Amino acid sequence: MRIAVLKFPGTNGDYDVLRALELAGARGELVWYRDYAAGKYDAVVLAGGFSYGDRLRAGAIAAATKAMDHVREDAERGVPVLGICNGFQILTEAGLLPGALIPNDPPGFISRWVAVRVVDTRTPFTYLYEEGEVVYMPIAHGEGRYVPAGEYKAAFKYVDNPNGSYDNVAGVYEKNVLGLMPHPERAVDPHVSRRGAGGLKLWLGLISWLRR
Amino acid sequence: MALSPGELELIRSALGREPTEVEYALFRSHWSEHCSYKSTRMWLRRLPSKAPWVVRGPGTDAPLVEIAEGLYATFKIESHNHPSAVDPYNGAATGVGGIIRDILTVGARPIALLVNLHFGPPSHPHARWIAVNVIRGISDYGNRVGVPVVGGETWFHEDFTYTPIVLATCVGIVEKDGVPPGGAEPGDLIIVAGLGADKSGLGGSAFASKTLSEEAEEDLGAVQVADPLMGKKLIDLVREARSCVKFIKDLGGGGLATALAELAEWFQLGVVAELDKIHMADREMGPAEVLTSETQERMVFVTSPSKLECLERLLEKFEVPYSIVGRFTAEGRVVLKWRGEVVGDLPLSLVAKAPETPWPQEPYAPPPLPHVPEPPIEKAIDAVLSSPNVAFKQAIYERFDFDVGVRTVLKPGEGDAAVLKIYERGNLGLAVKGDANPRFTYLNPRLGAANAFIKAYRNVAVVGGRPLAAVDSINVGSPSRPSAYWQFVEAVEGLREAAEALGVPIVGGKVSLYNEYKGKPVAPTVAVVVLGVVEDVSKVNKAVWKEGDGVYVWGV
Amino acid sequence: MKYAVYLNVTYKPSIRDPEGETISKDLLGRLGYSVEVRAGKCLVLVIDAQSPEEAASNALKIAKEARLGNPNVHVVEVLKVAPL
Amino acid sequence: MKYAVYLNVTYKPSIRDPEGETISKDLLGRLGYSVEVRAGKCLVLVIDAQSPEEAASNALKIAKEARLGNPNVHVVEVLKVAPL
Ligand SMILES: Nc1ncnc2c1ncn2[C@@H]1O[C@H](COP(=O)(O)OP(=O)(O)O)[C@@H](O)[C@H]1O
Repeated sequence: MRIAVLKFPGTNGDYDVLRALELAGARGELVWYRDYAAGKYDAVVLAGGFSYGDRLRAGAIAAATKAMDHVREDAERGVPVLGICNGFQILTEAGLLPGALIPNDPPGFISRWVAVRVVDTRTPFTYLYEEGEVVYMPIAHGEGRYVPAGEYKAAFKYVDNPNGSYDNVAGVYEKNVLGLMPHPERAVDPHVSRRGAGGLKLWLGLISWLRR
Repeated sequence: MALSPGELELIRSALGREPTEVEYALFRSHWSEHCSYKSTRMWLRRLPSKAPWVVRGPGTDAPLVEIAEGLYATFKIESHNHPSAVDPYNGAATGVGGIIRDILTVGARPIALLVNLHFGPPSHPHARWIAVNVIRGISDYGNRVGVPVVGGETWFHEDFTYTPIVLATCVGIVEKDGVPPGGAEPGDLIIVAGLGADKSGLGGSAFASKTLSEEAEEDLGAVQVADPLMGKKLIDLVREARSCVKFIKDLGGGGLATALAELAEWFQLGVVAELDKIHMADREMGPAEVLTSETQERMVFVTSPSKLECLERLLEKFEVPYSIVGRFTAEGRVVLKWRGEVVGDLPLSLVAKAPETPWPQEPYAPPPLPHVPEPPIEKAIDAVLSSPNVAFKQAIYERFDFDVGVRTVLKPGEGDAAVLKIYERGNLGLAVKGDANPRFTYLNPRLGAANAFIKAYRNVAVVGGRPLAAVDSINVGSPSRPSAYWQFVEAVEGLREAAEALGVPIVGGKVSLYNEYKGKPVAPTVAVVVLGVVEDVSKVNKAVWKEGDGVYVWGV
Repeated sequence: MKYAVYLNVTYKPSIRDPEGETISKDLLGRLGYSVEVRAGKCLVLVIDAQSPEEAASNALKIAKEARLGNPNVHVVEVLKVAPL
Repeated sequence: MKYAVYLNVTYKPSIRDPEGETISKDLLGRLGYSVEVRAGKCLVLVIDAQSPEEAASNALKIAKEARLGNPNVHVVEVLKVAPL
């Protein structure tokens, strides 16, 4: 089982994802964006952070790299793809997920633990949750306001909308590709998490999905 | 700021000739107050800095404190007051970047930032403009490089309306064998990596050794645009570079001039530098400018020729521009070349340190305490709780990603100090907090400084931390002002007394002088950051209460 | 010839602009001004072309190909073309 | 009459612009373009005035008073004035 954790210049959640995977019982592989090749990995995580310093706009420059062509190829083959925070922004910019993430309303970066409802459990990442289950995860972003463009399928919704997202959307998916703004990798270690390890079932889900 | 006549005379007589233009630039930069601590180091020497767990004390880019078998913590504080007055956004951001790079020099992973912010009253438009942009600068930089801002302190006082005090502290951890080993030899290479040198920083350190008057358009040279993307690449690079380098240095105040001088002094070796080899963003630069450019987001690596390839591979992977600028020699001289020609040649002994310059001191009697009315208790509670100095700081710390790294056990607002989990060692933790109270240090610099120390110590202790070490930041007016110099000396004395009484060594610090606006010095501000170890983070005290809990008051 | 083409990358009018609103309300409003504000990003591209019109249309072509705006939410407009 | 005054708040030419550099190198460069880019903020202020000139000068006055740019590092320039 090979889980790639994709790193661009400016990615900063890479080691956090590796640690979450470890706590959930798996080993991830840190892959520098120029080394990513389609067909090698069973799953790929686009970690959070600020690829290319969020210049132009969050995710836009990373989305135009060759690495994302490879991720697209893998995604079409059914490889589970997860984008967290900046990873989600990259997936929408690259067209792997519909819609866009634009600056928060009210404006400004916001760092806060929030309640998130799991609204769809038919993904490789959410199927261990109960439908409607509320979990706590932190958000830390300046451009997380979801704006749909046509059809979309929400997987997570905020209980209290922190950023002006359309219909409280916190995460969307398309088949085997999921993106979300909250940080499930930061809600695994019990000493650091608030109100339970809300992200743990996502990682356990992915791992058991790959093992099935 | 020019060299003093005495300093010039000293240089002339040691060389037996006039210094060249490039040599002059080196002295001007490296002997500036900011780099040489010439007015302060004789006093700072008095601070206790030793303890069995202090592996490396003050005097280098960053100290090392053993927190567990084979694991070190490092932390350091930086002031960016002048840049933040002129360009609050970039001034604060580059301050954060600079303190992170100090931590990188010992091969450490930066795991936390703390900020001590002192602004004018929020009702004043200029003070608010500074505050909003300083906070945005810290947020944009810290968040982008992925180092959580886990705590701090914010203070409002009219003295800081035009001249804020902006302090950033970075904490890092490093395994014993991750520290670059040192041991440079003749023939080893000196590599500069990061942004191309430009003129944007020229005179920065000299600028920090000057007072502010009006918004000075001509001081622009000292303002730098922050580049957190490059800052982040350097963090990633250092994380993998340990086996390829012997030594790492920050290129900070004083630029290459200070870096070369310090390298030569540290290893007691000569240095030959080819200044035209350095990569430049600005082609129009001469040797003196290259030598003293303070372009941020650069670091110096020392490596042996046999490990060069290993380092170059990483520099290329992370897309960090670099140049091989010089090498160590067995002759005890600092030799500077430009396009093959020697433009400077100085004996090591002369470069090392600026002569110390103590200034006259004069105590001042603080004004009598204002009469404090005794309002009805309900009103008093309102007045205290609505004071910006006491009010909730959520609006500030929510701008900072305090969870990245997944170590923050006690987050801002949850306790008196931040607690970080050192998961490399199970449930081990670090507790950190920085405190200052300019009002106290104004009324009595000595007791005020001691109080800041003791408050930070208490904050670490009450969450369950055992204090191990402290760093301090002293911010006063021009040293040529006897009352300001006296404040500085008294503050050092207060810190010494507190450190000795508490048994907590001071392993580093920063002095910022010339904090004045239109000839009026700001209230002297002494911040102390205390770092302690928490044996088991699952037992940390959180500020969480429930109905029925008792309230107890301890102490005098 | 070289031209500086000034592009404005801004949100479609249908999308609320909280940054502009905040500047209008918190910054200008506090000073007593009642001024509507919209915020966008200005990108200046230096383009080699025969005429200002050609420079503008080349800049827009590049903007489209490189997605300087996200077509889902942005409009990209030329504000000014200046010979260099 | 109402005018939309387009302001560009950008770093002075002598100051580095890391955002423009990244867009030029990592985005346009990758697509094969060699185009210099400078990035700034475009603020559109809706101003009541008698003439476009008056609108522009009022907008600049407001920008200065509200410090929409930091005079130490930014220039604020009018790119366009359009009647509404
Ligand atoms: N500028 C700041 N940045 C981050 N956290 C801050 C800042 N100012 C205050 N805090 C946090 O807010 C909380 C309260 O701080 P403070 O008012 O200094 O408390 P105390 O006076 O009890 O030490 C602490 O968790 C502190 O770390």
